[in-house]
Amino acid sequence: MFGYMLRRALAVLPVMMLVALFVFLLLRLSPGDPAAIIAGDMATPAQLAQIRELMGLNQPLYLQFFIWLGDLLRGDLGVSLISHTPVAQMIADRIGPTLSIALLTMLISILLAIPMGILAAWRHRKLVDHLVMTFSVLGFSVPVFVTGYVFVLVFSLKLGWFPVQGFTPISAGLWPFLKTATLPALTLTTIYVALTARMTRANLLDVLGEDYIRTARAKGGSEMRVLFRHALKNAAVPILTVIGTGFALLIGGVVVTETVFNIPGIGRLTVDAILARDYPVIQAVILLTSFLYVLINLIIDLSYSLFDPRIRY
Amino acid sequence: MTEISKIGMEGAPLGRAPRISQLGTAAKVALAILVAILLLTAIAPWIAPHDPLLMDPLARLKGPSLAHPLGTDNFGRDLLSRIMIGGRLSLMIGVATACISVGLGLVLGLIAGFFRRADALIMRLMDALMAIPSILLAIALVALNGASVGSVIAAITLPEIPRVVRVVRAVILSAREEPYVEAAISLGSRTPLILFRHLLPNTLAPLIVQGTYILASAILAEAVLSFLGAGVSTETPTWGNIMAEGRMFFRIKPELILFPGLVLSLCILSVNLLGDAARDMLDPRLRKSAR
Amino acid sequence: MQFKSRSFDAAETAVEIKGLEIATVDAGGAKSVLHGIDLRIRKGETVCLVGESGSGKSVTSLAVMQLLPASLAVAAGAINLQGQNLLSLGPGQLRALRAAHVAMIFQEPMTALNPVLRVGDQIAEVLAIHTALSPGARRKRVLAILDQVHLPDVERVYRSYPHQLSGGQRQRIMIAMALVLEPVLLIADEPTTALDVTTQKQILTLIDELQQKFGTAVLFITHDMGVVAEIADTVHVMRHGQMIEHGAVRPLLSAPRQDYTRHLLAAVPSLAPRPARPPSHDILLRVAGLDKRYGPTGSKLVHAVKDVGFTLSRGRTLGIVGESGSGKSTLARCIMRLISPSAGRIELMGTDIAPLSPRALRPHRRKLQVVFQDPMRSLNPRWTIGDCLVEGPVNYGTPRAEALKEAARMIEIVGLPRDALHRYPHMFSGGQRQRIAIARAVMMKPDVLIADEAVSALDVSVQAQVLQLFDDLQAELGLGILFITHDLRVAAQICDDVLVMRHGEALEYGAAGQVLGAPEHDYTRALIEAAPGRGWDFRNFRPLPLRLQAGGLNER
Amino acid sequence: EVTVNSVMQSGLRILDPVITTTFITRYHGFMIYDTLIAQDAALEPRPQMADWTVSEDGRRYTFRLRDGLKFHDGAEVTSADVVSSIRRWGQKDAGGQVIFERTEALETPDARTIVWTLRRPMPSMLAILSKQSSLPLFIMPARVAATPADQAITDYTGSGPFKLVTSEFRPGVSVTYEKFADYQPRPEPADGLAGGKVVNVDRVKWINMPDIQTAVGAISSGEIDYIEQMPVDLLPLVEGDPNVIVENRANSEMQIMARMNFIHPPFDNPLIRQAALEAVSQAPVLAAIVGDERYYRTCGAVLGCDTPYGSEAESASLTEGSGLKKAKALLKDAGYDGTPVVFLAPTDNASLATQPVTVAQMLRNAGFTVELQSMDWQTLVSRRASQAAPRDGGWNMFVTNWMVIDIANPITNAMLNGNGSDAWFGWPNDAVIEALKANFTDTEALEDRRKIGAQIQSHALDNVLEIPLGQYTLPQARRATITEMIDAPTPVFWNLHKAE
Ligand SMILES: Nc1ncnc2c1ncn2[C@@H]1O[C@H](COP(=O)(O)OP(=O)(O)OP(=O)(O)O)[C@@H](O)[C@H]1O
Ligand SMILES: Nc1ncnc2c1ncn2[C@@H]1O[C@H](COP(=O)(O)OP(=O)(O)OP(=O)(O)O)[C@@H](O)[C@H]1O
Ligand SMILES: [Mg+2]
Ligand SMILES: [Mg+2]
Ligand code: NI
Repeated sequence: MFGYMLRRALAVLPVMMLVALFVFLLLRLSPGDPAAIIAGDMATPAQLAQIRELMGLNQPLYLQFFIWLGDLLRGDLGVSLISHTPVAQMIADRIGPTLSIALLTMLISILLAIPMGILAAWRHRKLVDHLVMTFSVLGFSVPVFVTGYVFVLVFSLKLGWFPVQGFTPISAGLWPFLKTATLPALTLTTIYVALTARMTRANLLDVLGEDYIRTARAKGGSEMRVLFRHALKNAAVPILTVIGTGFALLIGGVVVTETVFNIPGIGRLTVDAILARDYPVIQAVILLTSFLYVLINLIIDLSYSLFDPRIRY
Repeated sequence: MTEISKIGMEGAPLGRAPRISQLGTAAKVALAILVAILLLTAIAPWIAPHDPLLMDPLARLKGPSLAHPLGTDNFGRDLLSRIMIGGRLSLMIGVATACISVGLGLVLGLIAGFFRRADALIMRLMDALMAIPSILLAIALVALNGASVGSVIAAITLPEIPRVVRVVRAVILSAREEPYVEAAISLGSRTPLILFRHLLPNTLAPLIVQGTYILASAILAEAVLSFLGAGVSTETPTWGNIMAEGRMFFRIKPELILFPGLVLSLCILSVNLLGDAARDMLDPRLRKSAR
Repeated sequence: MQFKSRSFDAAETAVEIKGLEIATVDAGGAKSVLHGIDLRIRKGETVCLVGESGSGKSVTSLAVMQLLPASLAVAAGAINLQGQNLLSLGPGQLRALRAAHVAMIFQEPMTALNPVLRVGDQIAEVLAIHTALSPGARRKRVLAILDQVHLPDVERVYRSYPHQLSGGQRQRIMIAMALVLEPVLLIADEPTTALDVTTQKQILTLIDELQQKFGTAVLFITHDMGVVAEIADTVHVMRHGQMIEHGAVRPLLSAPRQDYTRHLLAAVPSLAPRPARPPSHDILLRVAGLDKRYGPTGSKLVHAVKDVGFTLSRGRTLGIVGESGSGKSTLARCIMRLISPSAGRIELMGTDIAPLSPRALRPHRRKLQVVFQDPMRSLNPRWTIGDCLVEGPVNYGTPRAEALKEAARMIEIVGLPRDALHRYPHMFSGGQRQRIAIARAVMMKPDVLIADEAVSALDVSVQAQVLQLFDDLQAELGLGILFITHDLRVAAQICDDVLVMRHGEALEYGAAGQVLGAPEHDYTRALIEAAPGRGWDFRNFRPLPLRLQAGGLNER
Repeated sequence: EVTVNSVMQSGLRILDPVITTTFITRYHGFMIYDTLIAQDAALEPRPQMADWTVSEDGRRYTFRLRDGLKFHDGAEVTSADVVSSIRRWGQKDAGGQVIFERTEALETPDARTIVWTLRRPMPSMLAILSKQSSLPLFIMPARVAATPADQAITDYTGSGPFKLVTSEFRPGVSVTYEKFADYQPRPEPADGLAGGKVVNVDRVKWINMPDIQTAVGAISSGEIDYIEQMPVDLLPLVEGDPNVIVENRANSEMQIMARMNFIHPPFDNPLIRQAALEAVSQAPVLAAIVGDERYYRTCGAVLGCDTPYGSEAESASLTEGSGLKKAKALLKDAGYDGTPVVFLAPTDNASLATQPVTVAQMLRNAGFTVELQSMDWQTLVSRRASQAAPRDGGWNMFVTNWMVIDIANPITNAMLNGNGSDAWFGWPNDAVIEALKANFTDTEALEDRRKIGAQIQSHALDNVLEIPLGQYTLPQARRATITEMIDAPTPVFWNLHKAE
């Protein structure tokens, strides 16, 4: 088990290296440079060139890459080209909102989606099933920002239940946090629930067709017992997998909800940084989100054995 | 005897071409909607009431009228015409993304699934690609290449490829263990024949499902990119940028978001439903257990 | 042959099925699956239900459990369990009845046990549902029943997951689970088909023993006539959803009234080895010192085949028998060069093909063809039969049109209509598909044909036809056949020579009459002794003359 | 504790007001720094940290710091700090550079006095030192001002009425200021950016909202107090709301203008530039970006309308949209061969997204081939710096907005540089305009300056140094609880009160 964990953890390294290289190349080969935004509207070409020189943007690419990589390995993420704030600090400031909303979303989604999926699979081809499936497909078909706007209009402006925008960290208390985090999380939940409920249903349907479910029924257990004790645990691995890979989707969605609800999170930070060509920030954030993704999936991989004793490492 | 050339191309395993009559009601309705949308967008240039680019800023954000059945947008352009024409590009982006990512993913997946040596390399690359949040990758790519249709398609396509590769690889890995593949080897069939005629057709059903899913999510992704300011120019209307541009007016003139949103949702809904139905029809196992 | 001959006339009825009709409830209109079944089982009685595949045996048993799949529904009839009509009970009442009064053992013990729960807990669950025992008491009861089904080290078994147990052990768990509440009726749907003969024997004995102890009525579904002869009190024969004949076991086996029953019994191969055929000296295949280790998966290295050697001559059949996992398929795949052997020579008509590269191998491939166990999976479901048949010849340069002409001839030889060429595999029955697979192999005009469990998936009547086909083809084409099977009856019927494998080793190798008639090795002997119903000559509806009772003659 | 929550036009990212011309950084400068002298509501120079005297010959300016001026770290403000600040600013600011060209000496006879001697009199000296746009002259501690002018400062010790709360600075997201208790306001009442900067709130928080709709929702719900730039299209959302007041700030008008690339075809040909100018009409451009006539007007003056030197001469085709025929004729005369006009269009900048689209349409109507290339604003700003041919990553045309007060003076109007590749993007080589500007600098009388202004207008339009596309204002919105806000082009947060 330990050996396997170690091997899996080590396998993360080449992937992260590739991500790093990829992101670096992607950015440095792109037009547009941060010197322009620093210089502002009235700068002359000569001033631009001077700023570029100062920022080290005129060095050969590979040199820039290795300098960055070296710094990275020493734990130095660099300094924003625009605001001169250390990138590590920027990320530390802004990871909280994103992570707490992402986790809240995952929580709500799992609490909603799994029962929904179970219900749909159990009442296969009945009304509930059709309702769940319709909802799932709908969840996919509406752009996140539209959902966000509608939620704001209804729950904040019309009903006044939640603030329109902003974010209060959980350290300021659970209730204030929930007041600001609920709407963004609910907005994201629509996609995530759609994905997870569908997957739960599909896998549960597979499992419900298995012989051991017939055995469980033959024992005279109630339907609840059959569904939860026998079926769900067997369907858990693929469902978990979807929850893990769905994390990438979540990050994508977070970028949009952060914009709509004005949440100072990582997603917005990245978009701003991309639009401003703030290379150190973009590189660090994408590397970080990729790392989170890999990490979450690693944890999920390792947790498989909790659900399925046949998987042993 | 022309069967051999036909099989594997038509994607109808077990020899039965899927028939419309086999579809469920929901899928039939979906098909009808999709065909209607396709038809309308196909002939849009001829039947659209106005030039979708023709501006009249002095008559902007007007409500529905006889001349402009859905009203006008913030440039005074006819919303109905824009939605009709916009469908062409949105669908084009969707279809192109689906085709390219499925095509490339198929090739890479086949290679990874069949040739052990290439497998590790390809899969590590794909893992890396998967790990980068796709929307961020897409924004970066669009910023990189400029906001042209081509770069939007590339940006949406790239993150989808690893998903396809994984599906194809998994199918190939399990299919190559099938006795009929061993039988083919015993019959002296060469690798290309086995790869393309025995293994490839197995990937069809999952790819159709994956393809429809990609198609739908590409249309959505395009909308989100426009929302974040990295979409195609307003000169080439798409459902996505019509909505993204209209979002400023969400509370003033919600039609700007609602109508394109409705068509988009209907379209995605239909594609998804059809994808599910196609899977049910193509996968004999699912057909039996009546998903 | 010792049949059961207890009388149940006085015994109380455990369950009675009357006029049971079951139909599909598809949108496309109802199709009747069972047409009026009558069946009565009395306490302590073992009723065997036999019949060809698809005749409705499983559906009948599921109806009694009231666990019919959603697409099937009872159209008429009654199922009375101790006076209660099951069909009129509500879901709650039915649940209370299951396990407590009727219990079931399913065919495949791996899939019938929940893979993610400990087996002890799975048994204890039955007690939790139906009794008010405390967890401690439940545990004690479970350990007791595990002991009763003769499982070793019950504490460990209690804590194990299904995949940590062998097939036989898992089936014992199923039996323990079914019997823990001492039900009135035990239904067993092909409980031993997945097990090898020795394990099967143990399970059958166990069921019998427990039945004696608890007085349970047993409904036993099987297609193995040997098993029927071994355990049945009463036999019911089904066909096309109807009960066509029933009666006490001995009269039914010795004097079947219905043609169909007669036909079914006649198809059961005899355990007596076939008469020896004249030897041939045209050696097609010579295998020597063949060794196969499966690469390091994890840290374990599987030594699947150890130093095996034999020769196969033109026109003769070499049987390879052995329990599951003994390396038979691995051996076949090495010879086919679907995998590379770790060591050894494989001389195919004088050339050693073991070290050849795939490219160098190609010209030799057509001399060597294979027919696999599962005919559905060995035919590409997306190809027409015509395409399947011509694939090989076209690969070797035969013009397509010519190959098709040959295919048309071949398809008739294997007893299928010509238009079969234009159809797809799923449009055929299992037996027909296997004929197609054979035709495909024969199309290549091979010298050696390997049949890996080629008839195990077929029911006896179909199996008999296919075996006949092998025989005919061999006579006509002079094939050397390497016939892999775990079924001694089949081996006896078709093989000239037999090689017995165990744990990858060749234990015994010699003429069939020699190996099966006078086995030298204890293992071979145990194998033969475990074959059920070996004292009965089904074909001739009479006990086997003592002389021919396999494994018995020389000693007795 | 009273906090004013404001949504400003963009997120604050750069904290050095000398290194960038970005609006938001300039606003930030006015929060934490005081200025040497300042503009009142009429944009006239007034004493702020210092008052001044000018010698008879107009060559020597003596500034005297008033009492009690302190930096946020408690240190006294001395003449040395002022001189350092002036020198750093003077390297970057276009006006400052002009002054330094004429500077004979800049001296500090004592800790409170600065004497600035010029070689020649410079009539616009005080106007440049007091201006609030582009780069205002902020006074920093000498140690901070010692930072090289092209390197960003990292010490944010200021001299103004507010202190930066460094720990709460989130670049691009939010920035918080708190009242600087030791700040000594001037005794007289506030007037424009001059006068007593009395702070009546404890904290001011600027919040950046990437989606302006969110801001409008938030001001309705009372979550924020102030929106600097209220999109006119969204006015209906707050118009009936007595709690939200929408108003124009004085002198906050913007000018939209299109700029062409003088070094590549087709716009290297003056006839074709003129054709473009004739082809364009301001009304649609303005309608598309602003929508509500109350907030825009046509204006053909390169120096802006209602400014001291602005003239609308020769711009009828722009304001009336009557030049289409002439445009076609000019194109024909010029022998335009259909060379595509590469028009850069930003997609992520709301205030600049619509103009290229409308202008492109009008150019096409006149017979131009236009290739509208969409990109994000960053790509645009770096791309417009490229002198390469349009198809090799260069460009032909783009649109941008200026504050009218920034372009009202020909000396500071970047479009009026005619010194070739040193000029602003577009790189016109125009000796005439340079001469006119030199003339302007040396002229003092308003009447004469007006005349030169008119000459500049006519030359600029003849040579099409830019195409003015009209003027508009974005109103500000505040909760009714915010009172006594100073009406100035730069939004400032002293003087105002917030009712609970
Ligand atoms: N779920 C179902 N839906 C519709 N028809 C079914 C279903 N299950 C079984 N049948 C049909 O009922 C008939 C009897 O099937 P059953 O499984 O009882 O056969 P069996 O005698 O058990 O065969 P085998 O020996 O292969 O197990 C078959 O014709 C089959 O096609
Ligand atoms: N690809 C493989 N990798 C590792 N071990 C394998 C592989 N294939 C088979 N084995 C192992 O080799 C041994 C022999 O397997 P093989 O399939 O040859 O048995 P068999 O006699 O054909 O059994 P059965 O009667 O069940 O078909 C078994 O222990 C099996 O687990
Ligand atoms: Mg059955
Ligand atoms: Mg085998
Ligand atoms: Ni044909």
